[in-house]
Amino acid sequence: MNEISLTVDIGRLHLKKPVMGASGTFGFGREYEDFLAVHEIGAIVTKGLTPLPREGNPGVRIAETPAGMLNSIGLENPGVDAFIRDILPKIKKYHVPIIVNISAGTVEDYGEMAQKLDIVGVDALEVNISCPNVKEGGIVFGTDPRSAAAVTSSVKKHTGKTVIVKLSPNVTDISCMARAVEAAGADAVSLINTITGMVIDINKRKPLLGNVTGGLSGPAVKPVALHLVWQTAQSVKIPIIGMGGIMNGEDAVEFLLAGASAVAVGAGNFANPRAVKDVTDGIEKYMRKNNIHNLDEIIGKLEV
Amino acid sequence: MNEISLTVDIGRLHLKKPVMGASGTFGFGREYEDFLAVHEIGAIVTKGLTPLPREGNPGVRIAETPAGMLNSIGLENPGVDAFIRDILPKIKKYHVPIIVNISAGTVEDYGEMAQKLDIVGVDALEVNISCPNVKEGGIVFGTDPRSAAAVTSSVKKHTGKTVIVKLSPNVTDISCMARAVEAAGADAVSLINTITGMVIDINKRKPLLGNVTGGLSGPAVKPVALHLVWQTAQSVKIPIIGMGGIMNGEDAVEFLLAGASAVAVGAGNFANPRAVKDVTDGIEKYMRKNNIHNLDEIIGKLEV
Amino acid sequence: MKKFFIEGCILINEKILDDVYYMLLQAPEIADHAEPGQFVHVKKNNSINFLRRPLGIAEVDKKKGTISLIYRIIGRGTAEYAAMTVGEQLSIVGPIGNGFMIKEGRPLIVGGGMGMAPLVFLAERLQEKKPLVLVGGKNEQEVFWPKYMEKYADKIYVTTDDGSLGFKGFTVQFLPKILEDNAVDDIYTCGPDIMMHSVAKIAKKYGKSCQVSMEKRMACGIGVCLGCTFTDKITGKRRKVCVDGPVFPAEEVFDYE
Amino acid sequence: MKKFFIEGCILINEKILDDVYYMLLQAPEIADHAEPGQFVHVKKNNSINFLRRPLGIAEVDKKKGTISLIYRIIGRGTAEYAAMTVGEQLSIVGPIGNGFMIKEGRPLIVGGGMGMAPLVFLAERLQEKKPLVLVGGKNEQEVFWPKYMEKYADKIYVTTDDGSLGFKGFTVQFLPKILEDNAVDDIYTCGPDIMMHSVAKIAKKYGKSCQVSMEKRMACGIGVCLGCTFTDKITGKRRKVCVDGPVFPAEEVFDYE
Ligand SMILES: Cc1cc2nc3c(=O)[nH]c(=O)nc-3n(C[C@H](O)[C@H](O)[C@H](O)COP(=O)(O)OP(=O)(O)OC[C@H]3O[C@@H](n4cnc5c(N)ncnc54)[C@H](O)[C@@H]3O)c2cc1C
Ligand SMILES: Cc1cc2nc3c(=O)[nH]c(=O)nc-3n(C[C@H](O)[C@H](O)[C@H](O)COP(=O)(O)OP(=O)(O)OC[C@H]3O[C@@H](n4cnc5c(N)ncnc54)[C@H](O)[C@@H]3O)c2cc1C
Ligand SMILES: Cc1cc2nc3c(=O)[nH]c(=O)nc-3n(C[C@H](O)[C@H](O)[C@H](O)COP(=O)(O)O)c2cc1C
Ligand SMILES: Cc1cc2nc3c(=O)[nH]c(=O)nc-3n(C[C@H](O)[C@H](O)[C@H](O)COP(=O)(O)O)c2cc1C
Ligand code: FES
Ligand code: FES
Repeated sequence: MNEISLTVDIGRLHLKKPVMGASGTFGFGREYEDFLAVHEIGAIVTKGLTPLPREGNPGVRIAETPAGMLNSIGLENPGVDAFIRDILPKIKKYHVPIIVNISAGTVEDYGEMAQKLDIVGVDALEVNISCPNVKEGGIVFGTDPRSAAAVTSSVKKHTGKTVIVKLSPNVTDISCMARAVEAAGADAVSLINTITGMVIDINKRKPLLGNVTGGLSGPAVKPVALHLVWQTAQSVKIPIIGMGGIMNGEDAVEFLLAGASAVAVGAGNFANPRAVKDVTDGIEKYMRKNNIHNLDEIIGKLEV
Repeated sequence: MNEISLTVDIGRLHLKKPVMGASGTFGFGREYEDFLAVHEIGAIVTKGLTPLPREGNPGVRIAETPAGMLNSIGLENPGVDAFIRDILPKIKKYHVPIIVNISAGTVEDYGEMAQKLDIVGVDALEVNISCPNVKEGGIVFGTDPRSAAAVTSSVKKHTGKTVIVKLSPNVTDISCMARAVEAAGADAVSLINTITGMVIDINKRKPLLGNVTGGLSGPAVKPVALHLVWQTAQSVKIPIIGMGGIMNGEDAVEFLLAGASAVAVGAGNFANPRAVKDVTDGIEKYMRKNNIHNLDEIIGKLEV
Repeated sequence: MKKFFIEGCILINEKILDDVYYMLLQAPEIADHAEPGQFVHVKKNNSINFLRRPLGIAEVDKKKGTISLIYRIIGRGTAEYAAMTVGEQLSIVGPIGNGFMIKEGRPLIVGGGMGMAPLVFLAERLQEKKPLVLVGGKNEQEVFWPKYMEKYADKIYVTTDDGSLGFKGFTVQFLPKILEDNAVDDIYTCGPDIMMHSVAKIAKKYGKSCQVSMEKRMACGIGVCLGCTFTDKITGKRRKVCVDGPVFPAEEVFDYE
Repeated sequence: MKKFFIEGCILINEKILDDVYYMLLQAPEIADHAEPGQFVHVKKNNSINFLRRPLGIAEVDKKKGTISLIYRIIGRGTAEYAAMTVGEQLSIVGPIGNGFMIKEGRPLIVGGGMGMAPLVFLAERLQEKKPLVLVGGKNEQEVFWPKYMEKYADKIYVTTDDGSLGFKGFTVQFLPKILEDNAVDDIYTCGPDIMMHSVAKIAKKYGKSCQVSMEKRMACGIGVCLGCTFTDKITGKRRKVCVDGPVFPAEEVFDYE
């Protein structure tokens, strides 16, 4: 009986497991120490960092929705400098790839952040051009192929790390966005970020969220995410990190079959803080059951 | 104590109640006779008709998803002529507005259908430019403002009925679509149609649906639909018929507050065949509780 | 046919085999109107599952106002029903569809797997006609159906894949022998598609009428969603499994090469 | 502080007032480690609700390995817990957060509404210090808390909005009198924001220390989502209610004009 291998490469990034904690839902990894062996997971994707510290959005930031949730955190974060100074040294110890998620308001700022993060301990950058919860930057880059390409080029120019561009689902044609960032040099794409949504408090006659709208994630969006991953896989050759509503191994296998080389768990961590491990174990169980030894035998192997 | 009025006007269409059965989920109305008083509902929106009869898509057409479902019916319908000949005479008797949902492959065909349906018994047309389940026509018109405007003009030219254009959520900027059809003469818009999605059978390694992708609807999409209705309400002056995941009166009130003048219940009818009535009663209950006598006091009254 | 939308109180919900359950429900409106071959479309209230599930009506007691369902745990819907307890309410839409047309002649009932469930009710309805029953399954255990049928059937033939009970092999292998040994006029069948197709071909060969009960994924169960349609082989018209069926004359459903 | 992720078996789940429930859970890991003011983040398995709900730990019995929760039905989460039956498992993450810091001086516990729940556990911990308790509610019925607290408190003052029990008025109207009549050093409070804010102001005026327990909507409950943060009035730093709190010195939370 051969061993089962769960390793996969995303650009120059080597993952021992194909499952990571998604940006904004996994803190800086440490917070999950009580629930799983952080050093055994695929990768830690940090909370989105910005050039300067941000307090995020005012008012209520979380709303539960059917089979999902809205968040309008608004990229609260300590800023890239504090991350490098205070946080990075503490999380290096896991010997797990650290993927740093970055957002900025201008093409230049993206480049500058990339340069600052071109240091030991950072393994890859996830370039967030798709946050629906901030006005400046974020999603404006994520809905226009030319801006997305400009951000990608700027980041690539300033880093030797693997560059993953995180795409927004809030577009008419994701293939076009994916091709634009591929052409601009992205090593991989990740998707989906959250879908813009809204909940209203009918008694107060006001939006429930302080920021009016928020980003939808969780199982509710899974069919949408899966479709976008599949569509992207038909359009580009670079690897895809798939996410959106993944709760268990079966969900993850769907994404792998659709063409994702690895997956991330977001809101699922909140319902089940052991989700990253459970998803990984679930993939392995599926492989064992189906006598599959290597992820290559699954990735993109959907028969259409 | 004043009476509560639930009436509302959509173009020249006068609705006694603001709740209708959504296209493709309400048959031709008759099918709900065992569950509710069909003559008391807001309106019947017919299954989508096409110039010629269609058998729809092959294979599995229905998949359950978290808090929702995918369908890939593919506009199975008897064709517009059979509708006029065999079905319309039978459903006139409810004395409830009949809104005929139409789809076609060319701008001219839309116009021709509109002309055929410019007859007694038909009260309004809902122009479907957003079906994600058919290749020809449908969504290609719904993602390009110029095509959408062309379809709208063509329909308007051929009918004296109220023309409602049904918008797709699968776009980067719905305001732009809504403004285009408003400028082209639409009397109202309805939204959302389903969001493209996918489910994979990991054992067969195949898409679960025969047509690979399907349209997502049900409570899962409600936050997305509500946001798009709100965004559309900021962009156009014509009335909006809101839908997407409505299951009860509270859901409906959210849509009204966001700017919808009326709402439709789609997949909710499958879980609860009395949903249209329950939603209507729920709105009335909310009005009673809050001492509201008229829908104008709710519609678009979200405080942001 | 009028459909009801009611809450049915669970009176019994017990495991009768590994993953097969028997549920008795208080549902007088359904019991009063149900015909063999019809089904109910059910849902647990506050369920994590959005859609209803179709289950055949297995038994009806008009006097007590009860119906029973016999179901196998397949996925998250049926698993949820299995976990429900006596006294809980199940939301029911039904009875739905066109059941079996009761023919004049000597009946033979052929069932496979959970397809047997609605055939129990059919056997009761046909009892005066002394129906023959042919039931197949993987092994002795799986063929628990005779205990529900024996009071109505003239004779029950059993086949098992492993030969642990009755004839070793598939029902369709044994079917010709029954048709040769007995005077049978009308075949009523429900089970896997592939089985029903073979039964239909054999019926045709022997000149017997044959009705089949179809399974399709359903969203609405009331004829509006068009999730369950197929093209009638005779008329070329589109038919809905939920309301035009689930029972159809075999010729409308199957090709005969 | 280590958090556990366990299934807790429900031992008691009973209504103690219209919409208020008492739930006793077998949860030895939580019982062993819990401190007063901490909370658990709970979820029913196979729930229609996606997120966990935060509930304060109201009682702890380390020997028996149990904890209790006292909760009011507010919406679909708490309604679901109220419908759960003895023997069912509740998924629990906890104990979470920084509880009350136990100070040296004479304690006064001030609670309003369901904010009393974690204060029961606090009263137990403080019992040697002969705590005073001030509890307010709408009417006599709503003030059922003394029965959980009386064994630990030196004296319990009650206020009701309608005067049906104790002082007629709000807790904060009565608070100055307690502070004038008694030697109190440290105030511990949990309840509606507006009440805690007033308590904090009065505490400051009388020169007493004051700790408040905050409520915010939470997604993760473990410090990763940043759904529950606010700016510390003292340091200007961002704090997380879930893991940095829910208990904070009042000065870090409130403005004092
Ligand atoms: C008319 C009719 C009568 C039936 N009678 C019985 C019966 O008496 N006893 C019994 O055990 N089973 C019966 N079935 C099959 C039963 O409906 C399915 O086993 C059940 O829907 C599976 O649901 P699930 O949630 O457990 O499985 P899942 O696979 O989790 O279901 C996912 C979705 O697929 C649908 N689905 C899955 N399998 C089937 C299937 N075989 N047929 C139709 N839809 C399916 C479900 O309804 C649901 O919408 C009948 C089916 C039909 C169409
Ligand atoms: C640290 C902490 C301890 C608490 N301890 C108790 C307790 O011991 N007893 C008790 O009765 N209540 C307590 N609460 C409040 C309790 O969490 C809410 O009443 C509960 O979450 C409401 O959930 P629901 O599904 O019933 O209401 P819904 O309104 O349906 O909930 C919708 C969403 O809003 C959130 N939400 C609604 N109200 C609140 C609230 N007041 N605080 C935080 N989130 C809210 C829910 O968690 C959920 O995510 C505590 C809250 C916090 C933050
Ligand atoms: C509370 C929260 C915060 C998030 N913050 C970020 C972020 O800072 N940067 C980012 O790129 N994505 C962020 N996301 C998006 C997730 O990384 C992920 O793309 C999305 O939630 C879809 O996955 P899911 O359905 O598994 O949650 C956030 C999501 C949530 C729920
Ligand atoms: C089974 C099914 C069939 C549908 N068919 C049509 C159609 O023919 N024409 C159309 O415009 N919309 C069609 N729709 C979309 C609905 O009318 C509605 O826009 C959508 O389902 C969102 O509402 P809901 O979430 O309440 O279902 C269909 C939806 C479903 C579920
Ligand atoms: S299940 Fe909807 S038409 Fe048959
Ligand atoms: S609830 Fe997520 S950080 Fe506090």
